Amino acid sequence: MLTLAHFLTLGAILFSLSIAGIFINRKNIIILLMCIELMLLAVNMNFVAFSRFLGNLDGQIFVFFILTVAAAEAGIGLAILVVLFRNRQTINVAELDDLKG
Amino acid sequence: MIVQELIFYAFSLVMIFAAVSVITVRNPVYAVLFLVLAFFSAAAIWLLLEAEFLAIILIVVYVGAVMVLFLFVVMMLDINLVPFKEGFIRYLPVAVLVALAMAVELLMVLWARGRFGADMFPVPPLSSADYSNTRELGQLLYSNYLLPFEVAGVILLVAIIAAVALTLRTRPGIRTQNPSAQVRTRRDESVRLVKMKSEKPRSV
Amino acid sequence: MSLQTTLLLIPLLPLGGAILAGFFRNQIGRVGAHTVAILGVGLSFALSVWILLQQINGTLGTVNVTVYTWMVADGINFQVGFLVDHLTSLMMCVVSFVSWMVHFYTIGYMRDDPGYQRFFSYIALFTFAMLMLVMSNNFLQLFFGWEAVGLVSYLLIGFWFNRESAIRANLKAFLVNRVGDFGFLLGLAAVLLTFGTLDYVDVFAQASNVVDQTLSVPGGFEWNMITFICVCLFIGAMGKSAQAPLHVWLPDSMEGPTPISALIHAATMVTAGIFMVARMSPLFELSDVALSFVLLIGAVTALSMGLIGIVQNDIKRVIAYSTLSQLGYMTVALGVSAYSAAIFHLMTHAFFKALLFLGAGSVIIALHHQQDMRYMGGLRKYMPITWITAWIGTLALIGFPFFSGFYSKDMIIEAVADSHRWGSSFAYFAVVAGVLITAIYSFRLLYLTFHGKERFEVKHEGGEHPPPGQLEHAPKESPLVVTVPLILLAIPSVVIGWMTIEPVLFGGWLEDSIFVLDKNNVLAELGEHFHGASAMATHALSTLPFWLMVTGFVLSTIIYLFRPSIADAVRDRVQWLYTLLDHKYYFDEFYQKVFASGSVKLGKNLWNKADAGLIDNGIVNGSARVVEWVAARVRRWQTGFLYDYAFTMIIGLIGILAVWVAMVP
Amino acid sequence: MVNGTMNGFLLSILIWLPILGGVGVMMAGAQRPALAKGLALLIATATFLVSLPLFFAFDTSTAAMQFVELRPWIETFNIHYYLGVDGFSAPLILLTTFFGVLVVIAGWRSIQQNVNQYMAAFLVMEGLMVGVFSALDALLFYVFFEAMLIPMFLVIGIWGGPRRVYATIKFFLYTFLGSVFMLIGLIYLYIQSGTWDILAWHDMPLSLAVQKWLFIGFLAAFAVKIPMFPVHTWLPDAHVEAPTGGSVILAAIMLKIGGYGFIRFSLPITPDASAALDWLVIALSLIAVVYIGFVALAQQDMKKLIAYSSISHMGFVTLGLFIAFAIYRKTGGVSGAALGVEGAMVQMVSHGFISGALFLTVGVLYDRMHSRMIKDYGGVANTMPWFALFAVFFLMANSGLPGTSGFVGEFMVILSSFQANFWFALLAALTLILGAAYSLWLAKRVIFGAVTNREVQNLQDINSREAFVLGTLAVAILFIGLWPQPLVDMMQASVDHLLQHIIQSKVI
Repeated sequence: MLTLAHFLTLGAILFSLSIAGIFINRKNIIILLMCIELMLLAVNMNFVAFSRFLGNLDGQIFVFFILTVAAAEAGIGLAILVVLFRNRQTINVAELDDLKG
Repeated sequence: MIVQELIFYAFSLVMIFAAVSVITVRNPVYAVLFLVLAFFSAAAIWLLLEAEFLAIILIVVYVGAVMVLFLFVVMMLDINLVPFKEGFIRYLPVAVLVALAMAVELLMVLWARGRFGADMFPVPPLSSADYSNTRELGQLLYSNYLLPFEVAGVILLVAIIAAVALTLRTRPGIRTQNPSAQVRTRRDESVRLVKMKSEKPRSV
Repeated sequence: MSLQTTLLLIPLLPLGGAILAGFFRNQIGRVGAHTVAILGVGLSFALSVWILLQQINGTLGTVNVTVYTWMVADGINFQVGFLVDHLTSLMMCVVSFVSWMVHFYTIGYMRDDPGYQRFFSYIALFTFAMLMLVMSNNFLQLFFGWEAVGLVSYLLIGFWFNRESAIRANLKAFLVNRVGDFGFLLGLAAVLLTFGTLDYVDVFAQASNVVDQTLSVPGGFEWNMITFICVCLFIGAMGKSAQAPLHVWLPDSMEGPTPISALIHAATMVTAGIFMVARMSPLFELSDVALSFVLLIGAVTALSMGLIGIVQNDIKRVIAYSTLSQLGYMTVALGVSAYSAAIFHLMTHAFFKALLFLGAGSVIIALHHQQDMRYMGGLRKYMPITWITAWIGTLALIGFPFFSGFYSKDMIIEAVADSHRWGSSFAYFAVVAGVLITAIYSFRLLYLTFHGKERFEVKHEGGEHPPPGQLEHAPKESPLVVTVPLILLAIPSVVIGWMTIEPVLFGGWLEDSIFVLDKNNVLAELGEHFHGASAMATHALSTLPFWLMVTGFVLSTIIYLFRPSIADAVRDRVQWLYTLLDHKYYFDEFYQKVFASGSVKLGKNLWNKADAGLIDNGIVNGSARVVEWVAARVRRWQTGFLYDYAFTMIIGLIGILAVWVAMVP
Repeated sequence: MVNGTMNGFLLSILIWLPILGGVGVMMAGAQRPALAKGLALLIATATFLVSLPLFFAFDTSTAAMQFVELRPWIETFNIHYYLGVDGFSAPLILLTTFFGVLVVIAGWRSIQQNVNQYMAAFLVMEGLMVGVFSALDALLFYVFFEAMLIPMFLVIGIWGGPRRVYATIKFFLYTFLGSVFMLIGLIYLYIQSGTWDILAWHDMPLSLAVQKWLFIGFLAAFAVKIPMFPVHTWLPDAHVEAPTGGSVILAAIMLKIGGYGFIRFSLPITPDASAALDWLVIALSLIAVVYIGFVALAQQDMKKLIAYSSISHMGFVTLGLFIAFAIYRKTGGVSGAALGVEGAMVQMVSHGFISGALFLTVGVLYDRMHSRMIKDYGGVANTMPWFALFAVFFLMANSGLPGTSGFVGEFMVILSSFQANFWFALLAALTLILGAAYSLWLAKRVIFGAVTNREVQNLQDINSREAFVLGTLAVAILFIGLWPQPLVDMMQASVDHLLQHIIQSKVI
């Protein structure tokens, strides 16, 4: 029988994997963005599961908004990426240390 | 029931596989494609959770638009792939360690004392055939969440404008028309009247 | 014209003159400036005389009017108003007359000065301020006038503001006066605390009720209130009337133009302190301690300043020290409760000292601003009028019988002799010895200036600044605008004492303004033996002071007229005394070192060490540096690499989760 | 209470006319300085004229708030747009609008770049300062109190001297640090009372311990603002670096906000704590008077000297305000205390005029020579006689010459402190000597003396614009000095009310 915990576990595994992804791909900003997408997916998974098991649709509404914001974020993030690439000819995170204190 | 479990596990495995692939493949193009696979599997699982609308949206909007955007960008940028995988092996142990720690903690939270088990959250019955997830969602969205919905619209609009504005550039050396300037041109700028004495034909 | 308008006009006319001459100096020109100033002061003098005559006739009693309410705060009425009694009207006449004379004199003295209009503006303004001071009916306005005359004095001492010595002197004068005012203001605060009002009439009426009141000063002191008030007020008077040890500004104030030295630093402003104490007699009478203090200060000043006068070479400085000494006499008179005698001496002194100063000024013009007596001598044949008037002034100053100074000074000496106040025996010694000293330095001045050999040469050599003792033209008598005031001042210098001693001292003329307790009333005792002015003069021939004066005259004549070498011999014999006197008892050096340089040094130290060092650099910038130091270390965490931030976030997340897992059952 | 139609909005107009006008001036653009200046002058003058009813229609017989405006603002937190003036704030508002005009005229020539922004900053600042003086809602007060820093920050930071960045940051951090402590106090009071109404807080009972904490919070804010020893070191730096107009506003108005804060907050809200800790304030005030007097003596920079003299003079304000408690403790009555409080108020107004005038005077010289160092001058009277007249007059006023406004406040405070304690009066009266020493020594070194260098030789005397500005101030200083009655009348009722209020214990 599929309980809430099953779905949450799936979300947790997905989340942990995306964290691992962030570590492994610390140089490639595109993959980093993808890992963030995966993370959001994990969160969304939890929302949907809770929504189903609590019988409350508000969770799904939240997913809806998260998708919206994620789309906007991806759009702008990629745009920044393009500009970045255009200006510096690289998207290697190792070379981006303007925030260095 | 068994069918559902089978479906769940099948898609879960596919999804985990896809996720692992996303973070490990060398070529970003493949990574995007695996991400798409992960989204597909997620959509399938959401169907199990009776979130039909979101499942469809995820595929149509997310996979159809956002992922394609990713693909575009990845393919458009001429990236040298070699340095990206530098240190892959070096960071792997850390990554695994951190991810495991995270996972263990999360699972401890999830499974300890059956916090999220069937006792606490009994499995709800399946909805009746005439239940429409989309309609319910729509009613909620256009009543209680109308304002946030509109804000979301604005956010998207802003994102569009921002994306365009960020990437817009005028390349030097490209010849283009400037219709506005053309229309505004006045006579004085293009014609110069010169006063001169009328020439007399030279007498031969 | 109502009485109040008249009274108001008396100070306002000079003010109007001052404003016209000052602000419209370019519009009205030089002639316009002196015309308006002289007109203003002259009218003011005329009105003062009119008031005085009315009071002599008895048609006018004491007038106490309020002009306007300055401020009502906390139930206390601060007003501007006039109290015109006999003392006031006397002072008004003296002030406006001397001022008027000086105005005329200035036309000649300042003829070539580019600041001509400004000068007239200042002296007219001074007349206004001084009149406001003497006419006041309350302490506040007194203080107003007090400071206002100080201001004008400041401006006038520094009139030639291009001279470093002048602007040093005026700063010094103002600051020393401020030390006095510091005491004065505290006295004023004490008056307000004690009486709840600053009105003379109210204060004096209540004075006897508060004799036993004390001022408890935190720190375990319990001071008699009246004594405290009187001492504080007298400290103010010490500043203004240049009593030791606050006398140091007066000799330096001679840097100002000579008319000013005559008007402000001899005849009027410096006597404001004397006037004030006389005015406050109902308070001073109640405190023997304060009066003894006054007596001692006066005696010390009278004696010690006269001694300095003997060794000075600058003609104006000699007169300045003589002024200090005479002010000491007045203060002594105050100290023995002979207020009328002080006022009387104030009046006679105003005339003859103004005369002496103006005479000195006349000499100075003739010698092209040479003030050093070592380059004078034999001037009597060049400037006879100046010479004669200087003689008259000198005779008045040394107290030669029948001259005005004789009456006033002799009265003071007699009063001191009769007094039983603590310190009066020392004071008696001081004033009697003072007579000898006065005679010596006065004749020394006269001889060095007008008699003996000429110690200057007349040469026609080009050059802007001829060396000292060299003149381009022979000295000649000053013009009429200079000599006429000299003559006009010489007349009262001779006769005013003889004329007025009886009404002023013994006729009860000042009884409506001056209050003397019966037990202190030395003048009343003297009055019993007074048989008229002429009798007094003839009687004087058999008294000690007269013979001391004669001794002084003889000594001076021998030394300075016939045998100058004696002076050098004496000087070499008592070198230490000469040095001491020449350095004016080292007051200036002491003040300069301790107060002037000391304050600046203290200020620099406080500023550099406490303000900039401790607070600014230590606490303020110090805390900034601590932040900087911490930040410099913390910034290392900011590698700038995205993945480090992500790593940190994730570690944090894991940490929070761990805590959650551990804590939540 | 006055209730004309216009009077109902008067304070709002006074706040928003300059602020919106400032925005308008800003719009004029940097390319059209003449327009910006003209517009700024127009708005400042209009504001001043509009503020005149605060004097003429002011009811001197009552201590109640007048020209009140009360509208809800943020109802969730019970915050109101609540304005009103009494005898304490009305003179200060008039002072503000008066100086609003003068700084515009003073900056006419000396500011060359971004004139529109400069003028706009001053107009906005003027509106905000009026807001500070008229706000009766604590949060509204706080908003104005903090917002005011921004234009000043910009003025010093943009048009200031070479070390302007250091000075601005110091100025900002100092005042900000102080005011956050006050904010904590305000929030505490709100939580306890459920209202931001300052007047309601006046009657709110509080335990002594709480009062002490609140008092210290307020002290932190206002002591920095006034400024008191030892948190005064921002002032000399800020003054030295600020352009003339900035210095003028800083000295003439901003410092007064500290004194006003004591009157509006510390004294009435925490009277028992004020009484318990008055020794602290009195001691610091006397230190300010004496210590800072000595420090001023050692200055070599004219503006710094005047800045230190400001601190010294503001010591009289705090002394006058807190001497009331010492008097009450000694005599059991408040007779004589009103003299102190009124003296403090008069001193604030008078110091506004005098320090403003002095900074303008230095500004006149600075415009010509671009130096503030005393040693660069000497003999200015030779080439600038009219200027010398004004300068000496203002310096005399600064040294407390009777007949000028500088005397009145100091005189009242000294009289009052004598009632409390002889030593207080003695130390305070030292200013008579010290004030004269540093003021006149400055006059000696700058104005008088022989001309020492060529630049002084070539100085031009003041023009009619400068003469107008300095002349106006001279008239104001003389007027208050010769007849302080109208000014004192305005605050009399409020002072009596305050004194009656603060001697009653609020301890529960």
